[in-house]
Amino acid sequence: MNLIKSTFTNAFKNIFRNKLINFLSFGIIAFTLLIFGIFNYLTYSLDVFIGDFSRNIEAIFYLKDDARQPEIENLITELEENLLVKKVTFKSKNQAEIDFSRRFPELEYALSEFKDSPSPFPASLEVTFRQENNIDIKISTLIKEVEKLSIIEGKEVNLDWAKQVTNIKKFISVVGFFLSLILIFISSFIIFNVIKLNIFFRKDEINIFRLVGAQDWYIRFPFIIEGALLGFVGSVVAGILLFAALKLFPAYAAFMFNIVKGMIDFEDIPFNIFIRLILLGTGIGLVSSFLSLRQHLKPSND
Amino acid sequence: MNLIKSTFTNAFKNIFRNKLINFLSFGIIAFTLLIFGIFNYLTYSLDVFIGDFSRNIEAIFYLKDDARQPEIENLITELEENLLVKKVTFKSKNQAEIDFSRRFPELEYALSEFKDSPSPFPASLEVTFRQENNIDIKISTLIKEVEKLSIIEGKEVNLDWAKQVTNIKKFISVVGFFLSLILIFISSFIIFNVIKLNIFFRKDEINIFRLVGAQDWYIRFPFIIEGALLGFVGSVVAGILLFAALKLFPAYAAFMFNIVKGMIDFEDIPFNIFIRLILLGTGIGLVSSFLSLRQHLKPSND
Amino acid sequence: MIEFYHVYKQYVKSQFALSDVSFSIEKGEFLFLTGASGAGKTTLLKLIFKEELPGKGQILIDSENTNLIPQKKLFKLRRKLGIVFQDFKLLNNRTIYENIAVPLLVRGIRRPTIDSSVNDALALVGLTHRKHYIPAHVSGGEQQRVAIARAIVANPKILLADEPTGNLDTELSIEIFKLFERINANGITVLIATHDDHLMQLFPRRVLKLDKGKLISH
Amino acid sequence: MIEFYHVYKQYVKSQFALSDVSFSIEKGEFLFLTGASGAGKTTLLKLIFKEELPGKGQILIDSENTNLIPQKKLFKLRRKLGIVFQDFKLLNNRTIYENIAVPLLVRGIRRPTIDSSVNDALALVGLTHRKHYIPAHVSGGEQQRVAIARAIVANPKILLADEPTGNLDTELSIEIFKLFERINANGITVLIATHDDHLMQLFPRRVLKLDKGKLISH
Ligand SMILES: Nc1ncnc2c1ncn2[C@@H]1O[C@H](COP(=O)(O)OP(=O)(O)OP(=O)(O)O)[C@@H](O)[C@H]1O
Ligand SMILES: Nc1ncnc2c1ncn2[C@@H]1O[C@H](COP(=O)(O)OP(=O)(O)OP(=O)(O)O)[C@@H](O)[C@H]1O
Ligand SMILES: [Mg+2]
Ligand SMILES: [Mg+2]
Repeated sequence: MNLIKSTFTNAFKNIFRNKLINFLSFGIIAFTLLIFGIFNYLTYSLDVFIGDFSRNIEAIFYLKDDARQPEIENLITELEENLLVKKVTFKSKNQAEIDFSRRFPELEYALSEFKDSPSPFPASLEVTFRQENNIDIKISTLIKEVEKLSIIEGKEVNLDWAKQVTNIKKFISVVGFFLSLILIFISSFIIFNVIKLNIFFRKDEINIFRLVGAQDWYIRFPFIIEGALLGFVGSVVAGILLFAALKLFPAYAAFMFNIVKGMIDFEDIPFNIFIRLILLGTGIGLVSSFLSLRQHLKPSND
Repeated sequence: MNLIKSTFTNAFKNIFRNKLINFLSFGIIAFTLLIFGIFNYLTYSLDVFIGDFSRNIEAIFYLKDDARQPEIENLITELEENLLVKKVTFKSKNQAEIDFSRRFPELEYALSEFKDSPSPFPASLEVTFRQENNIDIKISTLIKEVEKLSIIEGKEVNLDWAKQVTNIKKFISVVGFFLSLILIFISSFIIFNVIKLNIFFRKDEINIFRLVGAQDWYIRFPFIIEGALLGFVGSVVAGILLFAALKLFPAYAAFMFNIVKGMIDFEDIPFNIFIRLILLGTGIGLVSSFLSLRQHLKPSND
Repeated sequence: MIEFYHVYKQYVKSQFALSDVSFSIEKGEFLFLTGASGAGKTTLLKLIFKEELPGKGQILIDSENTNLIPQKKLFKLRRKLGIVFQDFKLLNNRTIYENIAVPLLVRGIRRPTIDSSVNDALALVGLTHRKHYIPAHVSGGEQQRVAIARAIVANPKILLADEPTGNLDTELSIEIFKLFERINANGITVLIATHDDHLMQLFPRRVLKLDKGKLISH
Repeated sequence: MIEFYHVYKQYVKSQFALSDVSFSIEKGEFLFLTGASGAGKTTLLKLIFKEELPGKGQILIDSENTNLIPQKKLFKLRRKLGIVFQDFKLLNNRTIYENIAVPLLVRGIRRPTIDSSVNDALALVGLTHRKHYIPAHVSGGEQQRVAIARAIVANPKILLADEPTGNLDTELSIEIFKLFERINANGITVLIATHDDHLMQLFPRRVLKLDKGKLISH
């Protein structure tokens, strides 16, 4: 009991005994984890951003001018009952014209020509699909079936584009994963070497401890604690810096260039990232000090 | 002469004598500079990307249907002679229709209505301005003047958008500068502390050198050389890694998701970045080891 | 208590630091180990506490063959021993008090017990007034006495001292030797490596004499 | 050559490591500095080579007041001296050869000259066969001899030796002292701090004796 207490005391004292190297390594770890956090956050926000785009796969079916109201209503009901479909909206010829001029205000001049004649735009059904995993093929089939109906004049589908977006999303998460891996590797490498340096630095001390009868774990324990603590404190500081950076930077930017304020809206920093940072930092600290010990704290005589 | 040679020899030998710490610090420096290089490159390519957009400020003047040919030609000549103007293009009513359907293929259905009647779109003059520094106001004035002419029905200008883009560009370069500053600061901090650690590590050695009659600069010199060399080698390695990353990553990405290949075209890595990296690395190494020495290698007795 | 059977030790090829050394020390003995500089005294001591391994031969400490002690159990051997190192081996980032407390700390002894033991040891070597100094801030002889205090503080079964009075004046050396005698009187085996012929004459005991790695008298 | 005028040294309040020490050593003298452990011998030597500064008083080396030497010129003073440190102060990441070469290297002497000087010094202390070892791999006495070789290798004007034979057997100690005598015969001033009464009797010279920081005979 007393031995364990003394070991802990020893571990903490050691950290302060080697202020310099620990301060340095702690700074490096915080820095690496901060970069990690920033990349992580960027990946996350790109993910959210792209998610917004890809959530809706839409198809627009243009109706023939001579399509009758019951036929149209029939189709709407049918589509609404389909499990793949999320929403169906009917757009009349007039609505289409209004929407068009709203969407392309530059073409006001072009449209002004037709002001008096009836709307040149066809009525349409806008169908939004539910997007779950890989039901794209079913949706494609459904779209083709609807298209063949006699009241449909043509269609417009953003399915290809949705696929592309999903791909980009996948690509970005792979890049993020890749980058995270590299950064984790670098963090581990640094902590591993810091512990190695620490062991090297305290070689004499360790040897003296052994010579006066210290058990192996009594010597190892402080290093493990130290590694974990370095990782932990480093990640907490990185988290705080990340938070500060994401909060302060947009404010600064908004102040300097208030036009682009909306562009860099970091409002929702997921709490998740902090937890991940801290777990990661502590874990890296533990594991790499453990490995470093195993490799470098070999007994002198064998 | 011989003293200088011996000093150099000593400096280089020292680097190998303290392999561990130098390897570690060198790795950290390379890493920091790599991150620096990546950010630098990203800022650069965003810059190029946005530059493409903002290069052309355009205005489109819609002509009244009853505008006569000589009047139009007069205006064109006048504009072409103006120093602010780069190019003037006349677009007939038919051309406008073709361009429209090309630009908005989704609206094919809408347009098909008018297939037989004459084109509903007005003829126009597309004017591209030269963009040099801050001549926006002059351009604005010119546009207002042209607008007042009797043959002009309306105008469409992307000047506001161009301003916005210029702002974004400015914003990004500020962000890049900001980030670079932080990274330079961190690199310096690390080298500063590595040298400090090194001095600390060799305190006894330095003291012994002093006691047997070494001059101050004989002791300081190896540290300066060492700092500069660390920075230099670190930046060279960072440069190589950056090059490899920018070359290999798109290849890897293209292999994995061949759709997005165009998106990440890193073809032209400016050689500039390498030179900047190396100068920066060596400079940081020199300056921070110099500062570290001044602060930490004080004579023991005063 | 300590038995050497045909022990050889070679650090580098074709040079024996110890060659064919055999002797045995009884429990409770007090004896000297002597020999010229480089004769192998420190090497012999290092073999006893297994900082070095013999090239050939067997070493028995407390009837236990040191060759057979696994790394994990080595601390048990070391806890039987109190060692004064020729180069002191003090911890420079700890006070003298803390240095002397280390052997007790690693044994998990409680603070109050540690405190009284360390203070006793400090008094025995006459360093109570230097308690809170770090080793770098005391004289060479004082450092040597710290090393001695650390060796005896944990009540070892065997005391090994390598040149324990090299930095002490004659008067203090005699006092330290008297201290070793008192410790020996409590049944502790004491083996002292020394060059000091004068002191050995004052304390006539059995002498192991090494010459170029060979035991020439025992 | 070495003059002390009412020199005081205090490391901590209310305790004088040296108090009112005055003496003078002529060029070419050979003398001893003695006193119990903690008497102030090492402190006195440190004041000579300005590793410590006196609290009060003046110290003249070669007629130069050390108090007035600026940091930038300190190396000139140090180059007049050859010093054997009580704790050797060897560089552990260099071989014995390299250790002995350091004082010559920092003076910018050419390689061939260095080589012959170092080899001569190695021969004088009997360590030619240990040339390529690192200090950690030789015995305590051998390390001490390396320290001695380094002190004499650059032909100093004054040789200061702090307990230079603490780790050497009597025979070798006498030899080292004879070496010091030969060096002294070349006109070099030699000041040796030692506890060894026996040796001082064998080499009867002037003795500076310290007691608790006070010079009680000179
Ligand atoms: N840096 C220091 N800080 C505080 N006290 C010191 C310092 N250095 C020495 N002392 C004290 O000053 C006194 C004289 O020390 P010094 O080393 O000069 O003694 P010495 O005569 O060389 O002794 P020894 O024979 O044991 O080497 C000692 O009591 C010592 O504890
Ligand atoms: N680690 C080592 N590697 C190589 N040779 C060594 C090593 N340690 C000691 N030696 C050599 O072995 C011989 C015996 O050394 P040891 O330290 O046992 O001598 P010693 O009797 O203690 O001498 P001293 O009285 O000078 O301390 C010496 O010649 C020394 O140079
Ligand atoms: Mg020895
Ligand atoms: Mg001393």
